[in-house]
Amino acid sequence: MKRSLAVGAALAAALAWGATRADVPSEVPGVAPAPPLSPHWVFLTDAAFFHLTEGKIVVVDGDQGKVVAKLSTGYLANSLISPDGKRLYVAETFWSRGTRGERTDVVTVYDMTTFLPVAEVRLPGRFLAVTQPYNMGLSADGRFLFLFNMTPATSVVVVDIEAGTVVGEISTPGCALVLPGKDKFVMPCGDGTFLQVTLDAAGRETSRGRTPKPVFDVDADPVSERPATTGTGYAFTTYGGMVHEVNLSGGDPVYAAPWSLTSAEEAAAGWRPGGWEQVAYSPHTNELFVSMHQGGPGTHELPGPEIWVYSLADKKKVRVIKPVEPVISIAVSRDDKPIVAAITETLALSVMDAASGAETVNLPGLLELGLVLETP
Amino acid sequence: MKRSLAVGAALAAALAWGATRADVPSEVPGVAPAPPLSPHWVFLTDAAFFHLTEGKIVVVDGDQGKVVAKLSTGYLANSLISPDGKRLYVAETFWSRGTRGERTDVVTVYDMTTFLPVAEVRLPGRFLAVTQPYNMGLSADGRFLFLFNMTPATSVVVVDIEAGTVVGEISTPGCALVLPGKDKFVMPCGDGTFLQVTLDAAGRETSRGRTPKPVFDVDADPVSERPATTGTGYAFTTYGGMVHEVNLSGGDPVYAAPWSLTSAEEAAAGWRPGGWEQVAYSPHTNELFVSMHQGGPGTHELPGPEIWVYSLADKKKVRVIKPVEPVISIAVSRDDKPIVAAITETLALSVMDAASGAETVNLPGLLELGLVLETP
Amino acid sequence: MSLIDGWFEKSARGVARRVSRRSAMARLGQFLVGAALVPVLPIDRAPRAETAADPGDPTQCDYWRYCGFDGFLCTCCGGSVSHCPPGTSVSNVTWIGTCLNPADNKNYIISYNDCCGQGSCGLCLCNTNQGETPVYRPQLNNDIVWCFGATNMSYHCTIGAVLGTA
Amino acid sequence: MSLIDGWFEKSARGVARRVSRRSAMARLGQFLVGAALVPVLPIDRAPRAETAADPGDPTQCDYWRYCGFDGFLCTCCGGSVSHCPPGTSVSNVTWIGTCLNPADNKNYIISYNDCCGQGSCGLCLCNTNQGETPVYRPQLNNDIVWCFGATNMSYHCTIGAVLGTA
Repeated sequence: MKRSLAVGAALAAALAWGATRADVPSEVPGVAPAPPLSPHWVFLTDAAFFHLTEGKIVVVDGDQGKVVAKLSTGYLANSLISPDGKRLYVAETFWSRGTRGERTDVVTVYDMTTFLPVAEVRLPGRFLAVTQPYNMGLSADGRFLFLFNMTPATSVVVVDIEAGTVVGEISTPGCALVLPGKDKFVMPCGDGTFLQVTLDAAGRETSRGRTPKPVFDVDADPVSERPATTGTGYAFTTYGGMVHEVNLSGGDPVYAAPWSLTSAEEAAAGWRPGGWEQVAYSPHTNELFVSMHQGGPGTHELPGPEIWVYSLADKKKVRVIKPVEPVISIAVSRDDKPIVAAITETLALSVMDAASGAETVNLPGLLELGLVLETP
Repeated sequence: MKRSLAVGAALAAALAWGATRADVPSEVPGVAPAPPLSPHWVFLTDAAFFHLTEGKIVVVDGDQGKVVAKLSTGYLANSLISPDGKRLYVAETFWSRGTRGERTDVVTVYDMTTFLPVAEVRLPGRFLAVTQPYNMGLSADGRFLFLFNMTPATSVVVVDIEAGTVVGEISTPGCALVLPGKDKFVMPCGDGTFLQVTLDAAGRETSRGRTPKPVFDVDADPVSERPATTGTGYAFTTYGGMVHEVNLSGGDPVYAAPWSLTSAEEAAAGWRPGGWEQVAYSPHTNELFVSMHQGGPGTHELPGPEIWVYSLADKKKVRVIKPVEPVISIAVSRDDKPIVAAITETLALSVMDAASGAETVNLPGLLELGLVLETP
Repeated sequence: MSLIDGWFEKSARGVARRVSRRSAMARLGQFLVGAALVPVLPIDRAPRAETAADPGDPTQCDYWRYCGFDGFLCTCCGGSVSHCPPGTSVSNVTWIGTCLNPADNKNYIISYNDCCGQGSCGLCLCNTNQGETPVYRPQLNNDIVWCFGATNMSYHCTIGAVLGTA
Repeated sequence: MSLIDGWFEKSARGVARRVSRRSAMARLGQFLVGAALVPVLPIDRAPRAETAADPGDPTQCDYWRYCGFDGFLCTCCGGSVSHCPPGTSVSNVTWIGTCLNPADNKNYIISYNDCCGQGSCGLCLCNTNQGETPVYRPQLNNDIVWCFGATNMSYHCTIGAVLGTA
């Protein structure tokens, strides 16, 4: 250590002399602040299938095509951005010795101006599965975080993220995932019904109910577990190509009659939705974007060579986007100049103009198993 | 859970009926025991440069070309096999939250019959660098584990691995790595001298000394920090192609006069050692194996398209092995039918007959940054 | 029983397809049956050898027992077709499939047990999605880490043990 | 002083070479100087923009300041050439190099600070070994994780800030 101090002093002397004739000014190394959140930022959650205990969240500026930050996560993390854009919530799992030892489940709260963790809430458990968005949800006011759990008994953990406390764990036998609405959440169940759980202002269950009969036929044509979040609730695609919309904007949830993504001819040609996050919604245009491919039963995760765009008002296809290569997951920004962000089958991030479909950014090599896309 | 139990019972009934006519007998799933340790097993430590917190030790049967087991490790792990072949010692570092939080440094003791951890010793610290073998050493009797540490002040941590306790930390300013001998260890130092530290039966320092003058010229031709372990001590290669042998079999270390790996013609043609573990030793044939390439200053880590084999008794080249592709690291088994195991520049494991040089096994795709090879 | 019939019917999947490493649809998972209930049956505890009755290469994804497989083949990772690699722990909460043995043209019930407690093996990824259902019907979902019965939930690889004929 | 002269001489490395991803010689590391002693000098705190005085693309390994670089370029990871990405911490125990600026043909002293506290960035690996010495001479060794001055020792990427002319 003595040596390094001596060196430092000598260096400072050398620099003081050198600085007088420098063309490039001296710089003080530091840490860059995060740029202000843009509606065109894309958050990619990479489960890193070959190193599951060191996952990543890659934040990309979808306009500039540049990495904003890369955050390491624990095992099979989920993340959500707070409604005010000031916080990033990451649910993650660690073991005290990497892949063994004591298990710890937490929600880590990041400050979006520094991307540093500022708080942590310990969880009683969380669902461990290939990362998908509806493992975790946030109440509309941003106060409660809901985390699906499976042990394999199923439940929802309610966290008061403002207070930093776990409110409780709500048993939800036979039902999975968590889709928040106003003062409640709903969950699809194994028999095709939906469970709804209503909460009070403290996040505690006040009542629950199941739809009196199945909303969809779980054997013939199940809904995908990764719907789009629409202006009023959720739009689920089915394996076969129907859309089930759930309206959670009022009191009791309203389950609309399903409509078809395909004409009889298109269906006969095998067109159906596929991929991971296969459907996304643009609030600005009230359009639904669906990753479509031609295939049969069991192809519900095949990447889509086309993205079909529907007017949600008319339930009609309005245009087709042809991405540069088939897409696994898609997300659409919520602003008035929407972009489509897609993870392609080669795990590149492709950003397209939502209106024209023209690709504006293509970033290969970012991801190992980047399955989940979010925009603020 | 009720459902699964009901299913299980029904299934058992179905199976009891089915089993009466089965051609393939039923099996009870379980965990395989490890096969008995072979001198041709190869232990590869993979630092996983793109996911440093989840490294791996890959154990391969060098005869069959099959994976025996893959063990996950913490950050930049080192490993050693106990002299009796019954234990594997892994020095590793964890943080409580993956890449952040509280740091814990440990030696984990694995039972080689199960590859399960059976004990752990907490360390006061350890050296974090691209994995290399002489970060850690074991006394000849297998009782003391020595771990180099840098904070950046340098020291050696002594662990009584049988008792599971840290004996102490020995300050070693200006010197690095740890090369155990009988009742002592030596370390190369930044001025070209060697430090020797003598220990008592309890692993405590009793005396120390430095060679009165430099053993090698640290500016003109430094020794690589990854020598071969020979029958009597260590054989270091230098960047330029000399060999420095250190004999630790007697009382005080003996530093032999260096000899050259290359003739004047070979040196003029640029032949010199390179790679990571660039030199290995066969006790059975008393031969030194060196990864050689043609290059100039700064190429000391270039993979070797040839492996030159030397008689250590005569200090003469006796043959040349031409691996299927240039090699980064080599190890030679200690038995009487020696194999050469090599990590190639494409990160394949290549196993060759040490006498003929013929490749017997080639396993691509095993490694991400597999730098360190060991044989029992 | 109708539930079981439904499963078995759904899980008769024909030929498994091999998935490239770069496939983003790489999956974990299995689903559940109480394997602990089975040991009343006659059991072969010896390691499997290829026989006329059990043809094929268990280190390849097209081996007949892997018709409903999802994950890394333990046979590439130090395990056997019925035993987890040393250093791991076997989950007894498993997913099962029904696979046709080409040697005797019979359907066998295969238990796909996850081996857990180490990070991903990373070798011999093998994956099918025929008959998979969303996570709200977990018995047929293969995205879930089915390590519930193991010492911990860190997924390493998956085996395919014969439970009996279907 | 002779030690410093020796360093600077050794670290005048000419053109950096780019290393492919698959290169097993992928390296971390830096070496040490007390960067905290430097701020007596006139400082530009604005983000760097390409100028006639500072030519080239800092997201490429052949940018002039990276003549002695080893690791992932922070400019690909959300940082700048002189600032670590958000979410990391900068180590002030660093390695330095002397690089020739082609615009003014002067040698500049470059501070290579590791950015730490996240896992490997994994993008834009850039590496040279000219002048590297073994770890027993750590000032010139680039295998060491030089995060000693950061909040923790988990390596993410490396910056290259101008300290002044040599």
